[in-house]
Amino acid sequence: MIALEPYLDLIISVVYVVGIVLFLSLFALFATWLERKVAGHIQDRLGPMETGGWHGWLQPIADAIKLLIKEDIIPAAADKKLFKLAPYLVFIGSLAGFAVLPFAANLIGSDLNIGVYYVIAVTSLVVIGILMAGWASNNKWSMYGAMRSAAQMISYEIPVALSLLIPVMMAGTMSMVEIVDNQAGGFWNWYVFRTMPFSLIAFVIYFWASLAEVNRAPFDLPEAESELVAGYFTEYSGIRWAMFFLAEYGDMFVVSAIAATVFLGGWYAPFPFLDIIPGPIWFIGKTAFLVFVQMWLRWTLPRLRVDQLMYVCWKIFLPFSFANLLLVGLWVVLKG
Amino acid sequence: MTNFHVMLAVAAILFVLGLLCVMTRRHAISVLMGVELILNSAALNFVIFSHYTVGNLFGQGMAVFIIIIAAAEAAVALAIFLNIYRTLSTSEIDKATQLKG
Amino acid sequence: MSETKEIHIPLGPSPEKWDLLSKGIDPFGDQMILQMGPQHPATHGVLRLELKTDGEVVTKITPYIGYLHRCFEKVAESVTYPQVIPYTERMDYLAGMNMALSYVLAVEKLREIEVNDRVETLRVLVCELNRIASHCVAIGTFALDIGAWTPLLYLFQVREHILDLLEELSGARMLFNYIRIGGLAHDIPTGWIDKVREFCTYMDPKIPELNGLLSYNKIYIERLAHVGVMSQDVALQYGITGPNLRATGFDYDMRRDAPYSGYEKYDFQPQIGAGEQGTPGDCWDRYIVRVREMEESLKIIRQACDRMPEGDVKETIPKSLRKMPEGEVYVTTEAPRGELGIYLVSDGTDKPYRVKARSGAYCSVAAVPAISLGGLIADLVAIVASIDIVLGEVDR
Amino acid sequence: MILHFLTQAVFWFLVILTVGSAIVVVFNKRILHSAFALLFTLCGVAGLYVFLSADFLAASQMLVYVGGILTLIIFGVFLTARMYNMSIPEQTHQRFLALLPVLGLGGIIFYVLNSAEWHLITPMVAPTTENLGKMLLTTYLVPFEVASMLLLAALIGAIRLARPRKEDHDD
Repeated sequence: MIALEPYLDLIISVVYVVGIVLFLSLFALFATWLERKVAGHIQDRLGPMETGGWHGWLQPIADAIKLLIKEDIIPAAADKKLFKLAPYLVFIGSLAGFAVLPFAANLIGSDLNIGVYYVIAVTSLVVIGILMAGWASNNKWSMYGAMRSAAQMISYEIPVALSLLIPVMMAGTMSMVEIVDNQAGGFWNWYVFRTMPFSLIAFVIYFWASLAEVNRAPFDLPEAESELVAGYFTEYSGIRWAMFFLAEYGDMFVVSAIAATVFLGGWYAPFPFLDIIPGPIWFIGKTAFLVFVQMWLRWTLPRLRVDQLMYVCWKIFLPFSFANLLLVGLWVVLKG
Repeated sequence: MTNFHVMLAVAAILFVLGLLCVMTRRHAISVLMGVELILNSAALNFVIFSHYTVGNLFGQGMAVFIIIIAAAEAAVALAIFLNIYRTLSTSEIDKATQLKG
Repeated sequence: MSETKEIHIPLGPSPEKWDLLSKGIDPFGDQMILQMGPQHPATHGVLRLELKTDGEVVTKITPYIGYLHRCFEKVAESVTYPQVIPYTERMDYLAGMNMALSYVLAVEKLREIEVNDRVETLRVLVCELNRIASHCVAIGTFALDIGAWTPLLYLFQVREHILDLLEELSGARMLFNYIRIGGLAHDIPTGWIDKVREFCTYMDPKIPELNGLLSYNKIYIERLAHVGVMSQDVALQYGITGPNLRATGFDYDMRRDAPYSGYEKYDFQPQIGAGEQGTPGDCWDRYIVRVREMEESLKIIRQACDRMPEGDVKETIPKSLRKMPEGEVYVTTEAPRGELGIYLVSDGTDKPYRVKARSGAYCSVAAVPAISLGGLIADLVAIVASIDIVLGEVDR
Repeated sequence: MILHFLTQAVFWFLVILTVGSAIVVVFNKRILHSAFALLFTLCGVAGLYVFLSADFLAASQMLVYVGGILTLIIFGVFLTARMYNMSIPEQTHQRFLALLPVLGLGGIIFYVLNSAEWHLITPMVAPTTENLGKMLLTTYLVPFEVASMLLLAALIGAIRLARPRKEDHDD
């Protein structure tokens, strides 16, 4: 009998990685269905109803198959190497965020002691991937989309990071698991409700700024259909387009999951007696709710203009974030 | 050969390549990229030595400063290149022979 | 007249640069030629705008039209007078009734036919219904271009009701061929007026709903106020008519000022833009004028339902149109996208010698460069949406 | 054993990635390809930092270099060339002349590297963030503050420099 002991870690990691990729794909599939359903019901219609019987639940599978067998078109004048590479880069940037999401106390890819910082850092890959996609497409609309996207993501990274620093300061650690553990024991211990109103402001700023960072409405300028056709992925089709799509929904999940982790108590139930329900369910439930809010906003609000977008970031979010950070710092110093 | 040697070699190669880039390329931004390579190699060296020979965090602190300086340097350099391009409509450093725009 | 306010153009070049820009001189260098259309989601069909952009700032715009040109005017010369009607409806396919009305009135004026009161009332009724349907599309696609998807679907529900009504009446949903020379194709079905009344009750709460959902949305106002300001001078120079002209604060409506088809019998108020949220004549004004016009149309529809006189709708349809009097006539009506003028020359045969259509949307397209220079691409999208063009009417 | 093997495989992968992409950076004729190759060099160096148990530094490298500097560089390329020009080509010069000192210097470095006697210790692997933070805010507080002032000055200077001149743009 071979001793399994030395390989156990390895096996667990491999299983986890495979699990995460599967989860991401399944979540993206579910999210496309949910998005259509949410859009449909907000717009007083039903959304997909035919494929697969009950409320068209097979529709995402049909879409996935369609995308997989669709012709992969590469424009003749595109920079082929970069054109092919870009979707994977974006996808990796989005997937890497999943490594530190704590689904439960012991269900986490890697409890890095720089967890929050790591997530902010790997998002950078997405920016480069988008710039690459936009430039390699050799399409002016794609280029516009990429430039807008890069400018937007870099700008909004600052308020996002500053708002995330507030729970980090309160917890005194950047490890996701420890941050969540500090919020145990009921919703009044969640960071969003502690140090009112600073952390609530931080949560709101984080949520809005992260909407901009993952290019969701009302900040979806990079892919603004009516202005830039489809932004940086105008020229993509088939499986490569699906990669961008997966990345987008993955990003939606990641930013919502981080909000759930650092502000909304992660895997803990709002009331201690509800802790009999397993942690991952709470975690995914909270995240799914925030994802739903993102969809809700998308189908309700018009889109901002590019200068208004920058105005909101630099003149509203940023000063508030800084003031917020300072006050919470003071609070932490005075209290402990 | 240990990882230590390999990493030192990587740092050295990065430095040499960066130097070559600075010396041979004409486009101002290529030169900047060469400088980034050199800075990276220096930071890597600091971290390697402090990790393997001293065991303290001095090298990492130094690397943090290098990253800060690189950021400042890139911002200013690009602003200058942009200005050069605007006034002289060239981005090749050899052609930017005058200080007055 | 309303007072003028200071116009703020965000990020645009300074006013002195505008002169240079309008002459096509490039004061910055590094400009990019960008083809917006004919296949672009925001050009409402197949309009092509050749843009010169400096970053995101649009510095030069050249509209190219003709991608939907179907030779309406030439075709009209080779078919008989009644056969032209379906072609007119294909101009502005969103408001077929209004298109046909203009042509039919022209022929009637040439032939000196006086239609009876019932025909006139029914024509007003269907035209106003069609106007609401057309404005629904205009506002819906406008919102869509600003990034708000949802209002489009709500407005299409309203439009669906109207199309159902008109389908019951004429058998077709968009290209009706219902208004005929000297009358109508047939009388209304039994109970149709009650259905129209039902529609009015259904429609009443829809406009406040739309205002709550879209009109006074902060982002929407921010996007549209002060954007694409069309001054009255510009509007008059370019021959802008219809809602776009009224949005500048110029109080002019064919239905009131030069009534046709018995519009003088109805009580309604042409809506003008007042710069409520920004400058008079900006995109938001053009939007809100259309919303309020739908309310006014609803008023007219109610009055038409109430006063619906008895009569034979085919009473005055001429037996033969083989011999037309020689001469020329020009008739204009207030179509949803501005004045539709039909200029008709007859040489006495059964076919028109010349038909010329003067459409509102054509003039609106021409004015796009004048009002959007120096704005951003996103503003240009808003402006193109706000002037509400239908390429079928532009190109004919 | 297998874990060690895998770790070494990842290590060598990072080494090859770093060096290989750095070669592309230097020798590729298209400047944007160089810029995108720099991405992999930077990522590779970040990976090597992880092997040196400098996790905070690795994340900083990703954040500042990839998210900040590289994006700036790519924007710089777009802004100093017509951005719709696909192949922003570039001539190199003095290649052989430059090779001489470069190879000489490289030779010296490698000679020293090979011949020197290194007094190595067994490296400790521990989270560094907390200690690094304490270090930066106690021992190196003054340099740290100076660095932040430098950043601020660079920021303002860059904005001042990159702004269109008065005679270009008067609003």
